Amino acid sequence: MSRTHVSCNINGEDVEFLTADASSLLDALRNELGLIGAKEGCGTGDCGSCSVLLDGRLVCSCLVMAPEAEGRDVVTIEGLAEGDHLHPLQKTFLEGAALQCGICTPGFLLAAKALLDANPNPTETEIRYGLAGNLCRCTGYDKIVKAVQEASVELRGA
Amino acid sequence: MKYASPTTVDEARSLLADNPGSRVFAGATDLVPQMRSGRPEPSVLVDLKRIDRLMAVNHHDGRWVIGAATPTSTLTHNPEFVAMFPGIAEGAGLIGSDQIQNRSSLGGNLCNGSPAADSVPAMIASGARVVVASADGERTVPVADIVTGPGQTSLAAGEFLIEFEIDDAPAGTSDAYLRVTPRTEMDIAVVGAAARLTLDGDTITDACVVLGAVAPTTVRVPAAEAALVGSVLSDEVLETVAASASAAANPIDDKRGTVQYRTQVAGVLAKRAVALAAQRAGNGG
Amino acid sequence: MTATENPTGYKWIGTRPVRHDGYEKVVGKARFAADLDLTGQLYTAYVRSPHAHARVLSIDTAAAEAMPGVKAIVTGADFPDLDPLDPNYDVSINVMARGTALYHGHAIAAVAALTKAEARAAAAAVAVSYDVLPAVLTIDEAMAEGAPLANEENYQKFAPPGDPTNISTHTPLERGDAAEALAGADIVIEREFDAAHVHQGYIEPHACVVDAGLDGKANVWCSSQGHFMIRAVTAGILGRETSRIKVTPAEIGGGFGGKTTVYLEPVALLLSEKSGRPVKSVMTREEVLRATGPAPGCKMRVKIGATKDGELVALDAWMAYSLGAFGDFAGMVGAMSVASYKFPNLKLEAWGVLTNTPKTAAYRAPSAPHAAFAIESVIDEIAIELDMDPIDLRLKNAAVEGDLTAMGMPHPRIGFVECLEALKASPHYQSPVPEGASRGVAAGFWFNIGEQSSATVNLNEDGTATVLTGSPDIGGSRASMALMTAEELGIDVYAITPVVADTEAVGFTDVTEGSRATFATGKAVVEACRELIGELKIRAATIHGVEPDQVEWIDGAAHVEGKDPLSLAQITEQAKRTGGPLTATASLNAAGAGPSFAVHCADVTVDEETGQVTIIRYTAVQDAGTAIHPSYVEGQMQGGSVQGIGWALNEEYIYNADGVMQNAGFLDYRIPVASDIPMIETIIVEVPNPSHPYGVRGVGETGIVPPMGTLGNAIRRATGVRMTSMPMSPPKVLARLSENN
Amino acid sequence: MAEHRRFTGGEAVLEVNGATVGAVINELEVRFPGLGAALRAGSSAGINGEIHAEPEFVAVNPETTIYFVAPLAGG
Repeated sequence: MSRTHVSCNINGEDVEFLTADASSLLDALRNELGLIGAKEGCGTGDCGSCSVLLDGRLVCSCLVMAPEAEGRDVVTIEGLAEGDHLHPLQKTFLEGAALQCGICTPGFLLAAKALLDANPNPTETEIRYGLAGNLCRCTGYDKIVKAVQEASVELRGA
Repeated sequence: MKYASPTTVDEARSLLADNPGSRVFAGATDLVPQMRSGRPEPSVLVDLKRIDRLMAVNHHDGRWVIGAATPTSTLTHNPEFVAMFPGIAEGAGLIGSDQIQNRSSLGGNLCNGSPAADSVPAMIASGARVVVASADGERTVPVADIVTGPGQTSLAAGEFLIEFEIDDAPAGTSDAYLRVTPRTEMDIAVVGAAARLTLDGDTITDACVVLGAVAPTTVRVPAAEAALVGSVLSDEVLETVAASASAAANPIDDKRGTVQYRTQVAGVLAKRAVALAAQRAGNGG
Repeated sequence: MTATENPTGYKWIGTRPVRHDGYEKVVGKARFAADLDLTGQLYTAYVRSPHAHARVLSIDTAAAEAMPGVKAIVTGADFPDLDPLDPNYDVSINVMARGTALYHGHAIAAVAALTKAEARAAAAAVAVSYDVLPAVLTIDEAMAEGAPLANEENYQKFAPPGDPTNISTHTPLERGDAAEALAGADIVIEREFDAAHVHQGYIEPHACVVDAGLDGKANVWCSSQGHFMIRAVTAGILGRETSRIKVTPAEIGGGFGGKTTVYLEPVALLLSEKSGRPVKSVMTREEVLRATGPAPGCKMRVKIGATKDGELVALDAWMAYSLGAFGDFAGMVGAMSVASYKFPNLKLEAWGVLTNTPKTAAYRAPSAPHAAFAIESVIDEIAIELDMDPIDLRLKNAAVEGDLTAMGMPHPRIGFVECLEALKASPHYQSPVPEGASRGVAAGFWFNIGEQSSATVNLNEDGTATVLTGSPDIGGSRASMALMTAEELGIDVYAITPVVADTEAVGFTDVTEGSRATFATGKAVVEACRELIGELKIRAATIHGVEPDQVEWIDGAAHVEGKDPLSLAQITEQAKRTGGPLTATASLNAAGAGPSFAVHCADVTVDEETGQVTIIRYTAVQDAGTAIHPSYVEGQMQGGSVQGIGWALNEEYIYNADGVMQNAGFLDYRIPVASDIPMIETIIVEVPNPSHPYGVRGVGETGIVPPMGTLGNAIRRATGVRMTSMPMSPPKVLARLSENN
Repeated sequence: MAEHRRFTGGEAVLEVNGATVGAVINELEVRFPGLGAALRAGSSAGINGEIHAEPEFVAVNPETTIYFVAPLAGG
């Protein structure tokens, strides 16, 4: 099995790891780096539970080959809060009961961050389409959309 | 399986030539699911995204040149491109979620060979060409000539796409792409239809109608185009477009739709795409 | 719309604190089953049947065993033979085929190896030869005269001994004289319905980590709706002593009924024993769809008669549920779920039918959505025929306390009428139907269940409390347990740590299902708290030198006339001096789960050229008894609604002629995405359940029952066509519209 | 349950004596061989509006109506 040495920046820290060439970035994050926040719901890019930011762009880490991360910046759910200071989205998800089982939550938070970074004041429709790559089976999306709306207000006000 | 990330077209060409069973990829959005479903792993996976030319988008001398591995979200966030080719942007913007759009490329969408590829019908309608890296140089071919059947392309072993070329839309020209899927997002076209029209006043002077997902490859609808050229758009013309499109459809029953549904809706979408393209063209293209 | 805040003057019940397990879930630290790793663990891959029905002639594992990294392989031959009457017999065969593959995807063998890739390669190298048998795929095929058997070992339940059959259960129910009442009715409407199999669609695939242990004591970490169930069934399948298996619950990433049974754990335990190493087993999404429980499909004929003024005089229904390759009670429960309307005359015939498709599992209010789709559709036709408001027609016939369900049992206090009235008065129903749209209404019912629960409440030295229960938290139940504890003890909700404890740290607790956790486990928590309060009074009496009956417990403190109140913390810090630690445990087998009714309303538009249905407004009304944490009650209503919407419009198992599922992934098994759905407005009705100290009725199940009828009725009113086949997907809608024209 | 009428010659409503549900089931077994085992193998009992999953020892009196129903699970 061919292996590659990868140097990249994850959540603000320079990181090196060895990965099988055939490994996905998701598997490398979870198995080589102990970052278990990204989840595998499907392995085919259809559920968004493994979402991370790769050079600031939202991607499904299950569809990224691990060696591709060489020299790139990766942000995972573990890097969303600043120390003890939760990101406004994390706060509004908690306060608005926007999670039930919580398996999809890391992916939704990163997708919502990417959405608000690009569009700080989205309409409900824009939020729904912006989050359409993330499946949630518990909430019916209602409270997730509202939590993103709340965070958008807070982020613009800050 | 080995991973390789060449930085030049020549380097990629050599890797492919030297490694039988190797394969190029851009966004891996089709590749990874295929590997997971049990298709044999390539010997070398050649990542094209570190080759600058394949990631560039340029507009000069009346022509757009779009790197074949460029993420579709780069195109759909380019206001100048979206204004000139709203239909191509619509197609490119329908390939999966934002997560997918940040990885998927026009080159990958085309070479995957799916008749349901969302970005392809509108590219064909706009006469897009593609520059192919071949063993001994480069050749330029119409996009319409790449896909020969489901999962099949006319590319020879070791060939890969470098960039797409699309000439600026003439005055009074616009396009549209519509598709039908059961869900609003995260779905594969059950039927897709692209139209590009050029208007002189109210009169249509040029037209191209292309259907997706209703035959082994995309299909042009010459009968619809003939009905459109020289006409002023009317309900009667649109009904001819719809009937022609339904007649041109040669679909299959599968998990995504039935023959009857696809045939019927091909007409509906062709009609709607033509009407939308006409409205856009009438607004100045 | 939110629940009325604290209508009964509670301090904590009805408030909306941040859930206790929330922080770890938003920072990515919560551990689900696939997030656990043990040193030296192996990974698994399964060999699964490529045929829907086949005799397994031979399994040759020699080549696979010789492959790199392979440490153990198990097949059906490694499992003990259970008595066919053993309650775990079917599930034992479902986790690993014995001689016959009963559906495409049925497990044939499993490999444990050092890496996932090595396990997969070895699984591919296991040579299996099959003799393909005729597969029975549909209800019609299974019930046809001379049909081949889907499972040669199936005998009809409760029937006198006979030959094996494709029928699992046959339930005829009758009251009054339906035929005569129908003959005398002013109008009679009859329709036939069908529905495809659908999956629960939880986002977390099944996963477990198992360490057999060198001392014969196995440790299992897994995600399930009940870790005591995992322990019992794993022990039962493998013929082990229950106490030699410890199961620790991981966070569960959705279940909805699909994680009330066992798939991986016994296999992983055998692999761990054989290899002497821990084994981690995680399903792929494709395996989840091919080999874990979907909900049954169905076929139904429903005939309802009514008088001119809208009295429903008779129901005559024939209902068949396709159960997959193993028998169960879905058909009987489907018949039992006919309970919303008075129907003085009733004739039901319900069947459970075997097919060579995956073993079905519970899915939120199991069996009820099918029946409600059919009955609520026909009732809507009657409303249209009589030109009656659909809510008024339902109000006229709605069951109330004392009215009989189809099974003949009278309803306890229920809130169906209150739900109908709440919808009628809602902003949604009071607003005009938007231009170009149409409005549908339908109702739903679920029994809810009680069952066994245990809870231990430990008071800590600092005056806080730890609440241990055995109920996996699938939708916010820890927050509910903390709220009930706070209300009882009178301390802050954040001074309480709710814990889902392992099988050795808390008393036996049944599966979290049937909307029972907040009801039954909550009842155990309340009982334990009340015992603690009794003890706290004794301690306060000791401290003050008075008799315990002179002590009153008010708002978190012991009050004795003429003395300063003693707070809970002041008592716990003196625990050593007054008799030792303060802790209480309660265990119970709860009866009296209050049934919950729901009524939904949707405004939809239909693209009559493409058959696409767009929901522009949706309201869900449901009786929660008492909403302990209204946000999570709303969440259950909204989540259930959207699952029902997916079921109604697009979700389905698509099989080819050989019984191979064609859409085994989240791309083509289309659960709703955010852009498919509008906001789900909620109205919580609170008709307290007299059998719970706070009046709780379970809320998890009922929300999935009304959406199918609601959308079918809205489509009918938009287009004039009655959709009778689920999913009501664009091709089917367009085909019906074309037939109609 | 309706299924059990196979054992009772079609009778759906029976008068039976017994102080507990278990005693009632024993009496039914005497009158209709096989029925008791079938009831114990998989039915719950509805008594006074409450469904009991394993009703063996639930007390009943001469006025009590027992509804034998399918075992309920849930999602």
